[in-house]
Amino acid sequence: MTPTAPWQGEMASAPDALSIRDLDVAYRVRGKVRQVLRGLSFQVGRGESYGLVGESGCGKSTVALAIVRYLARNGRVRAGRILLDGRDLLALGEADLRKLRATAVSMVYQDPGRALNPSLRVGAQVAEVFRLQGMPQAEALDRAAAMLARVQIADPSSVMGRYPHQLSGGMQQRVAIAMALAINPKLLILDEPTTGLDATVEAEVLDLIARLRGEFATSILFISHNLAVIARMCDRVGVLYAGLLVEEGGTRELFDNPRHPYTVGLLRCLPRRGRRKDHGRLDTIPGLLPPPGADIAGCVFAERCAHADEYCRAVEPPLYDLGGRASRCHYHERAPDLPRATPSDPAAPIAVDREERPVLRTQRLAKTFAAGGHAVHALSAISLELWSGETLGLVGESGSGKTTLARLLLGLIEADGGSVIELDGGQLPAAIDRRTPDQVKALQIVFQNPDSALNRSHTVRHLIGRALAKLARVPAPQQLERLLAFTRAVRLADRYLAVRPRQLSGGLKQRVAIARAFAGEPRIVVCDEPTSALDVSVQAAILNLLADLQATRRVSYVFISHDLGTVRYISDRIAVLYLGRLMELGPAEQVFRGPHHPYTEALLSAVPSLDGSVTERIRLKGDIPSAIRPPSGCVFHTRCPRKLGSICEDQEPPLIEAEAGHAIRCHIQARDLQRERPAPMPAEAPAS
Amino acid sequence: MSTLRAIPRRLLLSLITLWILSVIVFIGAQLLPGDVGRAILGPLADPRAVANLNHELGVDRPLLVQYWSWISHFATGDMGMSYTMRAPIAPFIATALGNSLKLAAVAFVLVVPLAIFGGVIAALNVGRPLDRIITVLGLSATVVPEFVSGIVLILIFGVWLRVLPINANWPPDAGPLTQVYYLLLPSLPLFLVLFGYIARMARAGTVEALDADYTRTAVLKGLPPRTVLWRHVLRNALLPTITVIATQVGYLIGGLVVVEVLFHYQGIGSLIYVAARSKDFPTLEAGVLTVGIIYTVATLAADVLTSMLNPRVRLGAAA
Amino acid sequence: MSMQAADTAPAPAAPARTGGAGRERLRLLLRSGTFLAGAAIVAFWVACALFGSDVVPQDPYAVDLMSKLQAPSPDHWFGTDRLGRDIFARVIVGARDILTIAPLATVLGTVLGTTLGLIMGYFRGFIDEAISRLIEAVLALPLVIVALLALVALGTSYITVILVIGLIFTPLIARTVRSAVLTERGLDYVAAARLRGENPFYIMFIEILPNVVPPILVESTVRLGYAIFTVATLSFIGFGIQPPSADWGLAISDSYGLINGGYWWTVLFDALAIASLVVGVNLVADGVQGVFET
Amino acid sequence: TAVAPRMARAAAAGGLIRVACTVPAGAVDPVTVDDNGGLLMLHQTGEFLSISGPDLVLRPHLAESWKPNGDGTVWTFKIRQGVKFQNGKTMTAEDVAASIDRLADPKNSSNALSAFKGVLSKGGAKKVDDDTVEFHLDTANGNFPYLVSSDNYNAIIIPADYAGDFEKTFIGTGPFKLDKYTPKVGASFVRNPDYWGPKAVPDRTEWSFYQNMQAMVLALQGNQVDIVSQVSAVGGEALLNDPSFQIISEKTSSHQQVHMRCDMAPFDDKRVRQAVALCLDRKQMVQGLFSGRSDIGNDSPFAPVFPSTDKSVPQREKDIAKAKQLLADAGHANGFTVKLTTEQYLEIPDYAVIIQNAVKAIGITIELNVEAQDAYYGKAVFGSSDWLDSVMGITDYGHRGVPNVFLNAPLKSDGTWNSAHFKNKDYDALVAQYIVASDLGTQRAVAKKIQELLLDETPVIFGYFYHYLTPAKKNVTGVPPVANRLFLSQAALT
Ligand SMILES: Nc1ncnc2c1ncn2[C@@H]1O[C@H](COP(=O)(O)OP(=O)(O)OP(=O)(O)O)[C@@H](O)[C@H]1O
Ligand SMILES: Nc1ncnc2c1ncn2[C@@H]1O[C@H](COP(=O)(O)OP(=O)(O)OP(=O)(O)O)[C@@H](O)[C@H]1O
Ligand SMILES: [Mg+2]
Ligand SMILES: [Mg+2]
Repeated sequence: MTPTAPWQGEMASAPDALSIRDLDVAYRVRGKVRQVLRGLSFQVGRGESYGLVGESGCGKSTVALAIVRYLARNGRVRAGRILLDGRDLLALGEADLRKLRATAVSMVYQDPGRALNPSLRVGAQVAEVFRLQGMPQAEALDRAAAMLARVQIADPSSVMGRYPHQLSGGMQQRVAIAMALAINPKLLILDEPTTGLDATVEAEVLDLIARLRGEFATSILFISHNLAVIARMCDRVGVLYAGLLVEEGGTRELFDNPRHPYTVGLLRCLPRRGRRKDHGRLDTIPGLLPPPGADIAGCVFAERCAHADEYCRAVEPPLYDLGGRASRCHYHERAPDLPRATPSDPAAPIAVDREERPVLRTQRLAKTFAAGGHAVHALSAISLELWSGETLGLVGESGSGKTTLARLLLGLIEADGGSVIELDGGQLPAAIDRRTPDQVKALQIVFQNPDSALNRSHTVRHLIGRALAKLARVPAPQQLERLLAFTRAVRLADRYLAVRPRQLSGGLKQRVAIARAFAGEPRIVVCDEPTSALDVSVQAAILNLLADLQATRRVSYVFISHDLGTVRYISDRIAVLYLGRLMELGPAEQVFRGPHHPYTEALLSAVPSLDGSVTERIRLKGDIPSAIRPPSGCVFHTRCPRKLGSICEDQEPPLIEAEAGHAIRCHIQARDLQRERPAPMPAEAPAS
Repeated sequence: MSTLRAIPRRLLLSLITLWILSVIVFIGAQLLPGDVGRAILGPLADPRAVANLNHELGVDRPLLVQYWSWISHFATGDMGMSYTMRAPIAPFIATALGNSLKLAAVAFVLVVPLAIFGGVIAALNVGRPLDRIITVLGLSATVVPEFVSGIVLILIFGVWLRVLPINANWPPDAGPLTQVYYLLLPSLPLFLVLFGYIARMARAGTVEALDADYTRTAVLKGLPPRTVLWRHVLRNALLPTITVIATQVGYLIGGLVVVEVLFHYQGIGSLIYVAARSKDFPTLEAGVLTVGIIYTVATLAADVLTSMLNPRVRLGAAA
Repeated sequence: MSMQAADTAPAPAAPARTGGAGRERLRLLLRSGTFLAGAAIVAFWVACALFGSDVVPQDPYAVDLMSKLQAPSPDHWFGTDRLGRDIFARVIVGARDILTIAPLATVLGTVLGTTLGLIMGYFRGFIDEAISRLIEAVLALPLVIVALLALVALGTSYITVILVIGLIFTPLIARTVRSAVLTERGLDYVAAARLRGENPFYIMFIEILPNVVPPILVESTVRLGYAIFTVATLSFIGFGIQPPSADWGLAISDSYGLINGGYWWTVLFDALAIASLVVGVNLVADGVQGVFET
Repeated sequence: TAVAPRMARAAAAGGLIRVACTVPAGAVDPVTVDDNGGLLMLHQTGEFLSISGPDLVLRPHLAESWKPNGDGTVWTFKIRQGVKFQNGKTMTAEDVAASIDRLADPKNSSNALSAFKGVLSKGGAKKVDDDTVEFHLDTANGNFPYLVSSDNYNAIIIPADYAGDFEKTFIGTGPFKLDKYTPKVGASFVRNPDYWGPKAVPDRTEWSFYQNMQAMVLALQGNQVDIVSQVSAVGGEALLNDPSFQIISEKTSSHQQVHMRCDMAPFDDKRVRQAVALCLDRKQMVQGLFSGRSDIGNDSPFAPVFPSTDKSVPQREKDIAKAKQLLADAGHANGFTVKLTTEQYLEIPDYAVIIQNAVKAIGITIELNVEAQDAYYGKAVFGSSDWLDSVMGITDYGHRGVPNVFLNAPLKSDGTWNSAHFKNKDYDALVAQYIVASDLGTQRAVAKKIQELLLDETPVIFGYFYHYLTPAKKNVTGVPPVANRLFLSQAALT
């Protein structure tokens, strides 16, 4: 146990807040029992914050639901014990269980919008908790208001009278947290509480949780797939893999010096420390998570582990106690030396020549949607250039217009009048139906969600073959040859050709989508969050693939992502969008190093980093305003922490070059924008 | 955009719908009867009489003129003259509608609470035998045509047990209770058909609400099951059921045709049926359009009710 | 390229297993008790409709006035009707017309409705709005009443009954297809197809249609149930199947005045036959729905 | 001159009689009514000049006597005096003349037009003095009084200034007067205290309208009514075989004509027509379809009920051997296939099935095409009517007091309803003789010739003449059996 928390020490003798012993949980699916948790054991000490990480499907939520005894109907605890504050949860009767839930344990989960009852006012929902403790209605309401105030809701009385859908996602999650903490629980379970929220909102919510953790002496079980978030929030971490705890230890130690090949691999997948594509490829973890209920002899991870040998495959490793930490690897000492799964040599960098004519150029690109009688100004006056072979990263909060921009370029939606899109200097018609086959061919896209992007009724062969036939006009006889060339280029085994998307993993699907996008030899590929639906291990492989393809085929990318780390890794230049406006545009390194636009700065500081350093810098207050009525002047003034004064409200600042090729839309002088403090992410990193 | 503000638009759309409906009905009724007079007077009537009648009825005028005269009168409550009854139609429609509403009311009063109860019970036992039983029985009841269930019910209650009258027409001096007594048997086939629909909806809504995250929140708060059910589950679960019930009003009228014929009840259904049999097109048109209006009004009312009860819709999505 | 084939390693873990979605669903269907029960009932009646007249002990159409209205007996298992025809034989062959008309009507409605729904959902805009209004207008009337109106106008014959029911189903199916298509249209593969320069009809019929087959299948099995319901009802009120068919609805219509005279067998067996057929079809629909709507 | 002399032993006055009848299809107006429900309403308050009894002999009623002139072209009726309409006005010869003239005026779209066509034109009814009316006919007609008797159900006598609103007042001269009439629902009548004849026995009669026969049967069985105006034997089995009810039954000339087109193969050969007729087992049909409640037909419209029918003409019996022989002689030894088109009405579909079954024995295959009534009748003119154009068909003919209509329209060479397309000069001449004959002896002599001719030619099969059946509870008395009429003035519940 890490005795770092000051509120902990004196209770050391008391039982752990949560103790899980040899927990086996299985789901029954169509008559088959699928075991998803295997002999899971861990403890959360009093006042401790324990993080549980793992890729999607490894059983994190199942742990959480088992603790509160709310498994799905088909789920069952088959063995093991769950002790909450020393009491065996699984042995409790209905009434006791209810009492326990009402007093000792609470839970906050993903998607706060759905966690709140849509037809009850917020106040009533929060007050309910107090009513349950026997308080009269009036008092309960008062307490509820007080509780809302504690989660930093500015105007509790007005929020109490609203319905959940009238609150933003961040507010909703605050309300959920308020309800959870209202009982002053011994244990608070947070199951991906910030997944799905924007980075800026996530940072706020995480700050709040960190603060409240100090106020309420609550133990926390924090579940996330995001290593950085865990690093920021937790004292100790358990790494879950296929329902098994494969490594456990203090946060710092574990992330700095992982002792299980899986943890090592996960950490290597992330584009960390300012790593960029020309620094070399990201490492990946080959293979896939075993499906739930799979019969595994030996080490579960052996299949994907470069260290694994016959012994690993035959003998299941115990959880080796490494003194204050543990690893379920026979060769835990050697774990950090895990050979790379992917050679790190960077693809030959392409020299981008910005003297020549840009391959794509937009001028005053704007889009106004009509939604329910309102004009939604999704995008205004975007002027951009994209040169051959380069990657333009596009970042911004949700709703800032990234996807709109992508779709405008592709012609899937028509730009407002006066907008200009030029391809190789020639004007590009706004609508795809009016573009020539060559123009259509030149711009392709890789979508965020491959499930949506691939027609589930068609085979891989048809999916790519049709693109070849239509775009590349490959005559039928040569098609198979070309097809194989493509699938091999995206490293898709030939046997997948006859398969339909649903039989492929997320990563493989995205490869198919990429192959399809490249089938017509496009000049420009728009990547709209191509990895955000994927697990980190797969994300790395896709990023590598994109970088390789760019190097060999000299395509240009417009790369959209929420994840600044990813954008930084892949992009040559970065454009920052806010409320449909271009706020900043410049070479990736300069945008990260600064000077930045206050908005960019806020985005950067919202990113939690793996080293767990708490970035107490700029937090954006409030929500992104509605695109129906954008604020006057500088659209960012309503949330800007460095607002100058009325000039910001009245005048839209121009896009001014702060340095060569780096423009910022702000009234503040460029040199004033340069802050002394170091950027949240170290600018330069040693190539590993 | 809030739905309450959208009501005028919704109303306008309903009006357009009704207008299209009136055109369809009119065209439908004009499609065949090449010779209305002949249809009325019968095959053996004298041609002179037929020509006279056609002129008198105005069916020898251009279609557009006929449509306009029909619909403009209809809008003022004048539904025209029945071909066969040679009398204004409106009073017939009014009486028939009143009768049908009585019958429908009895069926609804019986079915709504029971079906919702059944659906909720099934949902609470989802996957268990009780759920299967309620679901399969409900489904079976729903899909068996009214005349089939009606016959069987007549056989059982009217003929073998002799406990319920098999003819819906109560004696002239019957009080409300006696009327209900006479309407019990006819309302049963309607009950059966509606039961399945409503129970199914209630079940689906409840199952969904039971699985919803907000229910999880409520349970994990430690609320007693009863509170969870009433405050959190049913409140959300039964909202869609309202709409279903409203659309069933329209369906019900279709069922009324058969039930009213079977039980010799003088409602809107049998009025339409008789008009259809005797090719009394003005009455048929008026009856059908009336049904359309009722349906449209019922769904409109349900929409408004739903949006008034549902804060999501009433207050609009998050700003 | 030097990169190691990361994901190309044999992937035993991929959810890829034998067969496609179709076979999986079939397997599920065959496990569903309701579906099997329904399918057995429907299969029985289909067999009766096809081969019934060859196997029944008596000629279902043979009139024998001297033995009319006989109660069930070893000679006439279900008794005889008012013309002395054997009711058992008539019930067995009575499925033929309804099992011809209802499926044909459903097929007609499905084909037209699917096409219409694809067009509406794909093009949206004015076409969609206009057709939606029309559909809503038709849907404002109960099925039986629309059918009644149409049959009065067009005259009753098998063809018109099929046409009328098929056309009434068209908007209902179109509505279902439309909303499914609207969902599909929002998916990126449609955008991808447009980015290949595919024409709308290719997108509608090759890209989208296969993906909306499940809701269409569900809707049309449900519709089949309604078609049977409607044809039976129309026959009962005299606008459906016409004499001298052995149709059940017609038989009930002809005989329901007799039940009070004690001749219960003249309606009971036909009533049970209709009930079993509609319940069977709807159990099938329920099973299909359970499997395809998850 | 009581309405029903046989019912003289009237029960004690008072009480309520409840009747079920079919819904009047249209407005109840003496001029236009053409359906059973409507016509039953007419004579509840209205009365005829004479009443055609069960024996089809006319009895005086509002007319006290009638006689023709020498050649039968002018008929003079003496009108009863002292009869009052229910509004208090006295009925005069003027009202009588106006009532009949109204029916003969084509302008009024009267339903009686077809009866008067070629017999009586507008203006032919003339008031002579207060108690005398003369009818000047278009041509001689020996049976004219039947056309203004209860046989012609439109011919009730109503005031001369009638304005077309009968349904409001039900004004007439009868033993009952209107209490309340609710279209589509029912009507009630109360005793008319000022009636000129024997006062009505019941205080009240209540009529409920029903959509179909089954409903009425159920109502009777459920004790909701005492009398059902009419049931057909087919479908009425539940009552016919139930000892707790009585059936008031009257022989009629109602029948179904099975026509075979004499101008088209295969029926252009009379042997084929005879063969078909020989297949039918009429006795069995009468038993099976009607539980005995109909008379066997002998393939001519001369029903047993008509006084002029010559019963000595031998009855055609089922004879398969002979039928086969005839068919073979006609060159159809192996039979043929033919389509029988008919209407969905009463027992006709069943009759069609029976014929279909019967002719199988001689190798004829009949395909049935049962149509809705209006589809069958079509425009009711040659060339656009399945009824008149089909090679074989079955058509319903309602009761008539005299066979004239049956002899003319469906069988004469120029008959407007000649669906058999039967063209026979001898026949036409015989019918002309029959029409003008005004004494029974002559009529019967001509009838015999017609019967024999039709039996030989067989353009139309007349299989049976069904009875008019009025079921009632066992305790109902005083209801006379009159086809298509229900006279309740002497009815009582005992
Ligand atoms: N009700 C259920 N029935 C069957 N299988 C289930 C059920 N719930 C979860 N599973 C399976 O159990 C495994 C673990 O699921 P769980 O939700 O606990 O994973 P997770 O780590 O929370 O994943 P994620 O990051 O996607 O939320 C997964 O393979 C999932 O498919
Ligand atoms: N079809 C549309 N109709 C109306 N408004 C739209 C439409 N598409 C997008 N918008 C609006 O335009 C704005 C920009 O949306 P867009 O999807 O481009 O944002 P984004 O930056 O891609 O967000 P995310 O990160 O959530 O994908 C939003 O306010 C959105 O609500
Ligand atoms: Mg989870
Ligand atoms: Mg987007």
